[in-house]
Amino acid sequence: MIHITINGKVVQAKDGEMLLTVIRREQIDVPTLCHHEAVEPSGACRLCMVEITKPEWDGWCDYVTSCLYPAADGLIVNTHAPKVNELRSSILDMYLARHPKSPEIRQLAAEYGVLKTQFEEIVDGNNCILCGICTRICDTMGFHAISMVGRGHGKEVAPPLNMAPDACVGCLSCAKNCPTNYIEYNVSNGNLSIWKKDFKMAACKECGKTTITKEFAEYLSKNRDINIDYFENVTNVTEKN
Amino acid sequence: MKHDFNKLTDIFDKYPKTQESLIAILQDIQKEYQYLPCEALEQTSDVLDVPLSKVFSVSTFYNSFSLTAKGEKVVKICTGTACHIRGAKLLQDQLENHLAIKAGETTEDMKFTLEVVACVGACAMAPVVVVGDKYHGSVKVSRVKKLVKAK
Amino acid sequence: MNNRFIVKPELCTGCRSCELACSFTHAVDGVRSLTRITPIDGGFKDLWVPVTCLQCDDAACIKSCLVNALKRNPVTGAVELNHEVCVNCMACVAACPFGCAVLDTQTNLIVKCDLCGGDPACAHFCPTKALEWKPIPKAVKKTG
Amino acid sequence: MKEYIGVDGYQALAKVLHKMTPDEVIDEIINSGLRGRGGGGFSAGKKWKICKNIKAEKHYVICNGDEGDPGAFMDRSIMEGDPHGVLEGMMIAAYAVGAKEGYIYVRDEYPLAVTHLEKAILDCERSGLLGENILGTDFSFSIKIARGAGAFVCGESSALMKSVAGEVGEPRATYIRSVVKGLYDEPTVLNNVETLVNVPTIIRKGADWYKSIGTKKSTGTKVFSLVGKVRNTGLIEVPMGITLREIIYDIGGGILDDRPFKAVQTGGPSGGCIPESMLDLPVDFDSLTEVGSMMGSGGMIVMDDTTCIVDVAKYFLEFLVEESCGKCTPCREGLYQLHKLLEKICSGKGEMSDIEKMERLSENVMIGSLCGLGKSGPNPLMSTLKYFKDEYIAHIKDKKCPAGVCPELITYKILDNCTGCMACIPACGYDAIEGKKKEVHVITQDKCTKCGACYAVCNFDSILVS
Repeated sequence: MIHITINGKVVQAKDGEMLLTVIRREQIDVPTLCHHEAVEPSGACRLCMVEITKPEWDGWCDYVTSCLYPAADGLIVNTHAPKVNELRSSILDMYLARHPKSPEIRQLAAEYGVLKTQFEEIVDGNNCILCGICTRICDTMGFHAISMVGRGHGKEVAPPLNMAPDACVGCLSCAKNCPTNYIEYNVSNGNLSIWKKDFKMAACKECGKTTITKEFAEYLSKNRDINIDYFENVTNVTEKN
Repeated sequence: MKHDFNKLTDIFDKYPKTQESLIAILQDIQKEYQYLPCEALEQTSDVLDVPLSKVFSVSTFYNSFSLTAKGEKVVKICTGTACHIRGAKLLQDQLENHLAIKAGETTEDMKFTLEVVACVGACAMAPVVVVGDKYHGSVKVSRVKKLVKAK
Repeated sequence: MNNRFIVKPELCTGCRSCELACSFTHAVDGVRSLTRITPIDGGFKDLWVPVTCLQCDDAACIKSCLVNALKRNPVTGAVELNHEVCVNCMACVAACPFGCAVLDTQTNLIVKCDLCGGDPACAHFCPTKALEWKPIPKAVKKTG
Repeated sequence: MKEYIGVDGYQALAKVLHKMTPDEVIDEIINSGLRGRGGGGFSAGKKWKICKNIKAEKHYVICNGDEGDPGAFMDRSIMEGDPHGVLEGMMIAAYAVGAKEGYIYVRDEYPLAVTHLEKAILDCERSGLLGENILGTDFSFSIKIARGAGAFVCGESSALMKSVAGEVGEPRATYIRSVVKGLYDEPTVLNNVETLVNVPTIIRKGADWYKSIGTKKSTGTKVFSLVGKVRNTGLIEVPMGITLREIIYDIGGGILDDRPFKAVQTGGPSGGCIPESMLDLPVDFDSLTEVGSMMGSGGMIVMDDTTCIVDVAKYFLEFLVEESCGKCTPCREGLYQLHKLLEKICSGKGEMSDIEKMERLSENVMIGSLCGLGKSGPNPLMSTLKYFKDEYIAHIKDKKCPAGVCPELITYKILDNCTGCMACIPACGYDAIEGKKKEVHVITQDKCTKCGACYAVCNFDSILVS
């Protein structure tokens, strides 16, 4: 166990644990857009930046992404230093210029005092903020169906060759964890479509209720050694709500 | 477009079958076909056991790869700093006007593809235009038309 | 890990006290949560069975989770779901043959029984002792 | 190969393998004061020491030959001309840190460098200088070539390592340095071509000899590629501490056409522009950094009064927007917005508040970005804003481009001294020039795109840009 100071309060942390984990455990609100516990931190959105210093640094401080910075003994962290707040609003300003229509971005920007961007708005843009949560989750789950394509300002998330991806099983994890709800999908009448690919849902033999796609069920059954019958069997309990 | 994909096997055989070889293989494919055909990407993914999405990421990330077929001759205008201040923009303007295409495009007859590249490392001869494999240094406006004279 | 749910369907009246207890225990900010236990109608008149997660040894939910959000608590033996890690892919919901992992549509979180950290509230509130949380009787242990 | 051995090649390797321990090698390099020539200027020896002291299954040595800076080409010449020097440097580094495998990362745009290096590696393998038990010792080392595929960001260490591993060259946060956790998460020494090629010489002639060249804090020599509006362009190797004036006027022979000097740009897209008032600045790592530029890999681009400084800043920003990997927001969006603002100024629509806006945004991009590309990306803008603010103001307030570059702020006119030679008429691709032989020609302003083609072909200085 080591000790670090966050916003004036001394707290315990495990050596090497990421700062963000400690900060969140202390119930301090630090915004993030590219962070998800299921995947490795990437440090892309830069919103979780905090000011750090140490007594022996002679007043010098550094600005680091807390999601990737390992806690070290004696570290003094300020999660809302003036410079940090300015950085966050500046970054949110950039986001707002690129995605002026995204309600999620507008709300977060407003929290940091940015109601309208000072930059040139991109009118025909989309709401993908390129956080990479979707592609990283897809990789972690082992499908590797979608990835980042291109680079720089023109980067986008897409399936390979922009065609319906073979590897996708329609688990919807990419769409459900998208911070700006950008990824479109459609579920109706036992059919599901995402990334221009159509799926049939696995239905309960008795009640006909559907939960996941047939492809996903088959994948799990095959790779995870689960009886396929399990997926075609829904008892009354799931009928809630 | 139909391609002879037998050559792919020769390319694959040159390298160990790991992700480390991915970029080298793609470079060889690019050299062979002047671009990366879809089928080649799919085969690469299979042979190296690297997900197709990763292969696609890599082939769109790096400048030297192209997913669309290129013309017989690729005309590269160097826009390195030295070339820029010695008038690369003007050469680009002239070439675009002359070939009636924008940078990055290919002429309809598939003869020329016009590209701007970051730096070809021949800064002392700025401005530089590379036609095919041939480097042309200190290019003047008056020479532009000669450079892309159709054969 | 010595305690187990001991269920006696013949004593269950379907009063749903266990549901209420569960719901209030897992309430967030005073708002009742979806329950992780439900007495179900066994198909015959007046025969109810409280059904909750069995914390299976070879749990399909754990196997189905591709992001390791489901882990067994070594102390209580409960299969616990880490909501921070969960990506809502619904694999566990589909995989559980007993329907004991469910999606709470209000909060959009998947919920399942976590044994209340080792002392399940539902068992405390069962008025007829149809549901009890206690050490497994020796006789059962031997054969089972 | 024979030629290389003829000039004492591989003697340094023999010396370290037979007579020196790895620690002695490292001490010698630290003592020589050799600093990384790739731009950062970190002590090469200290880097090796950290790497050696990390316990790990494997150590790697990587030579960075991904010379991405537009306007610099010295690494190319070294790899093409002295491939064995690079290999020997790598071998010594490998011996010092205990690496068994090494990679040379070369731009694919340098096919000749690749061929020469391949040949050199093959020669070494044949003569037992690479492979198992080199020169009869228990030191084993092999080198592979990794061809870069055209991405400036791959000059960044963590991006380069990803690229070597066959992945997308996105940098990762470097709170854990690559000497600790680099290629395949193993400790890795990454040095630039020029740094490594200096190593054998240091070993052969000794640290003290090396230290006697250059300045106290920046020892040795540095190769620059002197290009731009200067009479003699090309590669120059100079001792550290030489002044910019000496380089440009004594070696470079002064400005092309004797025009007035305006600025010299060093450090590539991450560097800055240095004005005339600082021409007597000694060239070393620290003084360049102090004035808001940097040594970088050694590009040195000279500009005269016909170079528009706002246009240059715009040019670099455009390059960086293009080359940004797009992973982190400040770099991807911030540089894009800076470029937009510069475009706005160059097209005459700038407002004075834009300058302040750019300054603030630049600062945030510098602090906020993930890797060196974004952190230093606003440098060309910041340094030009610092030294050439007048020119920005001229663009914004007077709507004029003093250097006559920005198309939307200038007009082309044909003067009365036009001889009517008709050279400009075919040169104009937009039929904007009319005129008869031996009569003064006229530019139809509506059709003129201000491309400058007529100006370039006119032999009589009859075209006025204003």
